[in-house]
Amino acid sequence: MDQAAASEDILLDLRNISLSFGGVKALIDISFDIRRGEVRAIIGPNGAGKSSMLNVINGFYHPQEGEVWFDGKLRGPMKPHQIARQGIARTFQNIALFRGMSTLDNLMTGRITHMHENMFWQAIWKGRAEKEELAHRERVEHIIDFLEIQSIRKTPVGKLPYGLQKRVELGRALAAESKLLLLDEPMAGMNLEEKEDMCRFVLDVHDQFGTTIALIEHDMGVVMDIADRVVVLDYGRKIGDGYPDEVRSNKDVIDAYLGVAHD
Amino acid sequence: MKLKQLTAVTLAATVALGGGVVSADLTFPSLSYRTGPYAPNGIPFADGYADYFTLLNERDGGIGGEKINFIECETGYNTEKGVECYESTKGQGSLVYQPLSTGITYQLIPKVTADNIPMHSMGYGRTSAANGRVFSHIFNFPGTYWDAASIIVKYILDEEGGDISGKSLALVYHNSAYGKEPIRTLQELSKKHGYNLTLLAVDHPGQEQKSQWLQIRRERPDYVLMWGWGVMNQVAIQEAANIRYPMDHFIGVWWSASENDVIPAGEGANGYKAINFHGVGSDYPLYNDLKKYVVDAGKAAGDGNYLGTVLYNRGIYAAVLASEAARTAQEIHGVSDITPAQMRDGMEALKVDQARMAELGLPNFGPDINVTCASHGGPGEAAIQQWDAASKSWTRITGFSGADREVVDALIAEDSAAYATENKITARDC
Amino acid sequence: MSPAVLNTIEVFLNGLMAGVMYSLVALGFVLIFKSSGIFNYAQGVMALFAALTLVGFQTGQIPFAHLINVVFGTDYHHWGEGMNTVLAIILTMLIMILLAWIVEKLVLRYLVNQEPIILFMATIGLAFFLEGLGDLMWGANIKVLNVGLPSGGSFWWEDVTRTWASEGSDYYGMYIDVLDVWAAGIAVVLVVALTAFSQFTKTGRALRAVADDHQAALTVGISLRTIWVVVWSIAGFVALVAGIMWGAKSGVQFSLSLIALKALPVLILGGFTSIPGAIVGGLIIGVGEKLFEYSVGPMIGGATENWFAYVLALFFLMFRPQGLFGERIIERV
Amino acid sequence: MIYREAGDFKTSYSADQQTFPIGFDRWTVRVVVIFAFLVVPFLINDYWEKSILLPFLIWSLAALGLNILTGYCGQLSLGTGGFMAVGAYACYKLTTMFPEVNILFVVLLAGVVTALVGILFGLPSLRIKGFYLAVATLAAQFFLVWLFNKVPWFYNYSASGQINMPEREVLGFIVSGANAEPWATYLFTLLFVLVFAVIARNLTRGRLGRSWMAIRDMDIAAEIIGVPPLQAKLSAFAISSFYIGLAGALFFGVYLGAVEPTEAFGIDKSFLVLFMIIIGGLGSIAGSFIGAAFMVLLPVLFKNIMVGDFGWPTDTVQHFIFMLVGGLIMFFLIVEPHGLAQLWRITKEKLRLWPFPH
Repeated sequence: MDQAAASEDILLDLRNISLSFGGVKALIDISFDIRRGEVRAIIGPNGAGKSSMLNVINGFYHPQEGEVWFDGKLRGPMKPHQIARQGIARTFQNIALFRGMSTLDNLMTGRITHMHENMFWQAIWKGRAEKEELAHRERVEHIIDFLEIQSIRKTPVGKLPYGLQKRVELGRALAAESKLLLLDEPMAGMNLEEKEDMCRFVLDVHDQFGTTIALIEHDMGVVMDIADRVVVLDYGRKIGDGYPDEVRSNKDVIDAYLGVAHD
Repeated sequence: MKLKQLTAVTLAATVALGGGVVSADLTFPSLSYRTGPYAPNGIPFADGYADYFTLLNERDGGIGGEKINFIECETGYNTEKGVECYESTKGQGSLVYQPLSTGITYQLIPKVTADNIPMHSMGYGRTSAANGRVFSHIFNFPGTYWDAASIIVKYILDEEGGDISGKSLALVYHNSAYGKEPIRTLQELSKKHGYNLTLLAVDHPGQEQKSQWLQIRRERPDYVLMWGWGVMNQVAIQEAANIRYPMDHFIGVWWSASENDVIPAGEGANGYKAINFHGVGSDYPLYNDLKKYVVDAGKAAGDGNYLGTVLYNRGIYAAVLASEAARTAQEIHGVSDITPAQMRDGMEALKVDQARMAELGLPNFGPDINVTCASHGGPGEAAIQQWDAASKSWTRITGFSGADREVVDALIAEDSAAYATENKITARDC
Repeated sequence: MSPAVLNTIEVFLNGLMAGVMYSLVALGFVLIFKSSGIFNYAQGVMALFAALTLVGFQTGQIPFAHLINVVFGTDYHHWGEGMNTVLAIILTMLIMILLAWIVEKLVLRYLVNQEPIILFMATIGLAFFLEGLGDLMWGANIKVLNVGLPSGGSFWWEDVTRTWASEGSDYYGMYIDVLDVWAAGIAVVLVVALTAFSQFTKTGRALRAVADDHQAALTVGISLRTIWVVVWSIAGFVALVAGIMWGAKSGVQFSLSLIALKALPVLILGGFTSIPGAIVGGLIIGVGEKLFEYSVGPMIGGATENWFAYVLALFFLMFRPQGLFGERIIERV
Repeated sequence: MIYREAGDFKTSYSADQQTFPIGFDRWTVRVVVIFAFLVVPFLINDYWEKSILLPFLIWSLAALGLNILTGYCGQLSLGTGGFMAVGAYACYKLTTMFPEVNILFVVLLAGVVTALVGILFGLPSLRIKGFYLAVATLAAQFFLVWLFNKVPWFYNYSASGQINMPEREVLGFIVSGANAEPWATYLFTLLFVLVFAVIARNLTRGRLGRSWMAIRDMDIAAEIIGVPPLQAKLSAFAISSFYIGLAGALFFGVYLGAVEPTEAFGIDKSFLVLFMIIIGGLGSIAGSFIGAAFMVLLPVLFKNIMVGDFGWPTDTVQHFIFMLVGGLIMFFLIVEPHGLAQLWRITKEKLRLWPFPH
């Protein structure tokens, strides 16, 4: 593959990322890329650095070394909210919904990067702000339909059961209509039925909107089913990268999962 | 729920409006503060003010044959509550207001003028209100803060044999409009007499004054003056005692002059001086009547403990002056049931000399009062009193004497002129 | 040493002493916050209430005398000559325990697991209630509080320090208030006692367990309610001590409740959950505000202490947002 | 069964988004507003104006302001008194410097000045959180009051250090000073309160409001999904201070006419407004009004009943009021920790189903 074609094709390219907290090294010299339109899974045992990896991607952590190329450009020092505006949305391992707000408002907050009317027009409301609000409401209602959460539209999310909260959180990330969607264990703590639902949503999102997705997941079955490519982390290092079949047969990966002692 | 709210609001409405009936009696409102941080000072004053009117009703059947309708309203020394009190009582034909707090006074100055009701801010409030040409409805006899500052300086002059140039004075003051009052007068006087003035502000409420008193201890000013209020007084006197400042060189204004201020410091407060514009103790014939008709008859406002204390006496004095003004108004207008406007005329023509004070059972209790259209500040006279910790009593150590009119009057003219321009008031001719 | 240096040392020392007085108030806040996450707005009023009750017992006042007299037209004020100070302190303490028990019984138990701001608001209600009750019970006049502690400048210290001044300078010794020294001593005893209590008694250990983790403490069979009563009782005791020390300076009156304001910057600086924080915070605030008032104050008109305390706390917080001794805030997602 | 929503269908998103989705509520509010504008002015006297309506309206405005900052954006502030002082002094300085400028604009400008000061003291919020943030606002509180007391320029070098509001007119009607008619000051204040209550509602229901609430509920997540924390927090500080500045200007200019910073804008005022929004309901426009009514009007009501009707001694009554208000605060918190507005909402929900609760 020549360089130009690669950059056309590659949405996110991480080059030699190293991250440490004080003396603890969380990520060591990790490089991988995410192609446009693919579902990329990041797997690994607990404490492997998966969530840290996502935090680096959306800019919550700043790696001490390495480069992040997004959409063909090298990322400079940026705040997380600026990165969100570039088109990265995510969900969180421990649900991070805005508990005091309704489902609808949570989803509308997800669209915040697309809303621009200034304070003055918002104060007046009638006219531009209302028009903008209604336009975005339309988009959000699509997502509500899509996720089948019409009945809880006005319920404060703090009162919802866990599975629904996860779904609302997915909705909030979807509402951003981002180029890259980061899902941090979207199916953790769910029963089989809920997992199947969630899988279907993730695949539907991918099919319908063509969104590029990077997800962390523990359930290997799920990962192997829905991921196009898989990257495997262990103790902050990359130990495997490739198509699901390749990774499945990778010796290091098997060792990591079966708990072979490091030497 | 809605119904409940509705009833509540209607109830408030009826209650509030119910008070609007004008009675035939002479109505004297008392905007007292028996609660809140300054309650210890508010209670004796309110008791004295109430008891004297009770006495007039019980002994004389009111003033000039008219019964007195005395209404008390609790302000807690809070301006908003004071406004509420004023508005809820003014409809009842209230003759004169004694708002007692600086904040309420300032708020009411334009208001009472518009409503044509006189206000007597006795020894507090806006000093330049002494200029009756500009402040037609505000009275602050018998003396103002600026008078007080000047009289204290004169007293110091006397003590020092007439020359205080090169001496140093320190003013410990409550960091508020009230506390800042004497500064300008003291500065003017320092130009005249050549003393050095150190200003020491104490922030509200004033429970911590280490810095100020350490500075006094370092600099050893010859005299310390105090414009304090509330807990600041007790702490200041305690600290002065702690650093062993000579208490007889420590002189407070009349709001730092009560038993409340000195008793917590115990022995240490012995010799502390303060300026005051009325008599101390209960050694006056009037108190026999008060005991007989009011206290022993179980009609006292308080439990009778405060008789003869400084602030109780101040309440009595305020009531005496108010009732004398009402009497004067009755004479001027020839009616017994006077209106607030007539009361104002009475106050403006008020003359209380020593003979009259003796008649009232309060010989030599206060200075001669002589209010005119131009001067609402009365004589501007006061005396110095001193605390004796052993007998727990105040003694007056000087006679009533006046302020340096030249300095004070110039300042009053200047400040009232500024007020008049700012508020587009044309001065009356007097 | 030149008088200027000695003066600065004097200001510094007195700042420390003032700081101890602030810490005494702040301690009560910390105790309650640590064990229940409640910012107890009523702490200042509790100090007032305790001091009022103490003086009431000492002088033999009849509680609610004014109310009784108004309702029944009687004239009662005192039931006797009053009582011994130690007995009065013990009785006051019993009243404070009773208060803690009532507060738990009637208010706190219904608000378990509420957000901090709600609990904060509940203590505001309590503060209002106690303000009214205190005045109604004991009257609003100033009361002299004397538990026999000495006060006034120390002659001994003046004499000692006078010799420090360089020859020929007009220096008359350093000032320190004996009462403040006592307060410092009492504060030390109090902190040692509290530490010993929490380290070596069963209740104390339970208290620490609750402070660490409510849920976990509950699962090992610690009764939250008992703990709350104990904590509020201790806080009541600390309030009593603070009330005695401050009341000795100014007499017992309504303004005593305002000492809580002086504790606020101390709390914020020291961290709401740390007893050493309350002490160190108090000392820093005390010294800082006194030195600022001494050095910069005269240039800008004085009376700077109230706001400078907060500016000082703010300055420290910019570097340590969780307070000097607060638990480190770890941000994670 | 007048109060119901059955049959009240929404056919558009804009209808679904309106402030009062239930028809009955909508009509009640309309009637109340019309009553407030067209009927009340003819009924009120000085007492109603100065003791009930003006304090209620002005404190509501201040509570609205603090609610934006604390209730919606989750930033605790104890500087309300200080910011009100900024509004009051800005109003005084502006109107004495430019007497020809209409008081309406002076009050608005006073709000703008306060907003700028608010931003300044809001800057530490980017680093300090929770109860600790109170320190910045407390510093503002004490410093501002001290400043207005110390620097003579602020009170035009008057001997007393008090500031007095000169007489000002709107459309030929006097709205400040002692000669203002009760209805004029009332309408002037009501206009401000109503307009800015509507604006507050608009701001809180749109993008800005959601970014505030996102910061309040989970600031890190909010930043990661694209809410700029600097902008959100500082805009909350600015708008909140603007409201509080307006309230301060009206408090001084229209309501009291003369103030002294130590007493009128002390720390107790900061606490008072905080109490209002907690007892009324954090993050609720209606709660600001209910809270202000609770803290300002209830004591007056109690006083009128106990002193006026029962004739009890004023001091005892005051003590009882303290105990009653304190007791009621605790009682309502136990019944409904999320404030009176929430209690009201729940009551309405029950009312909707009445008389068939199941």
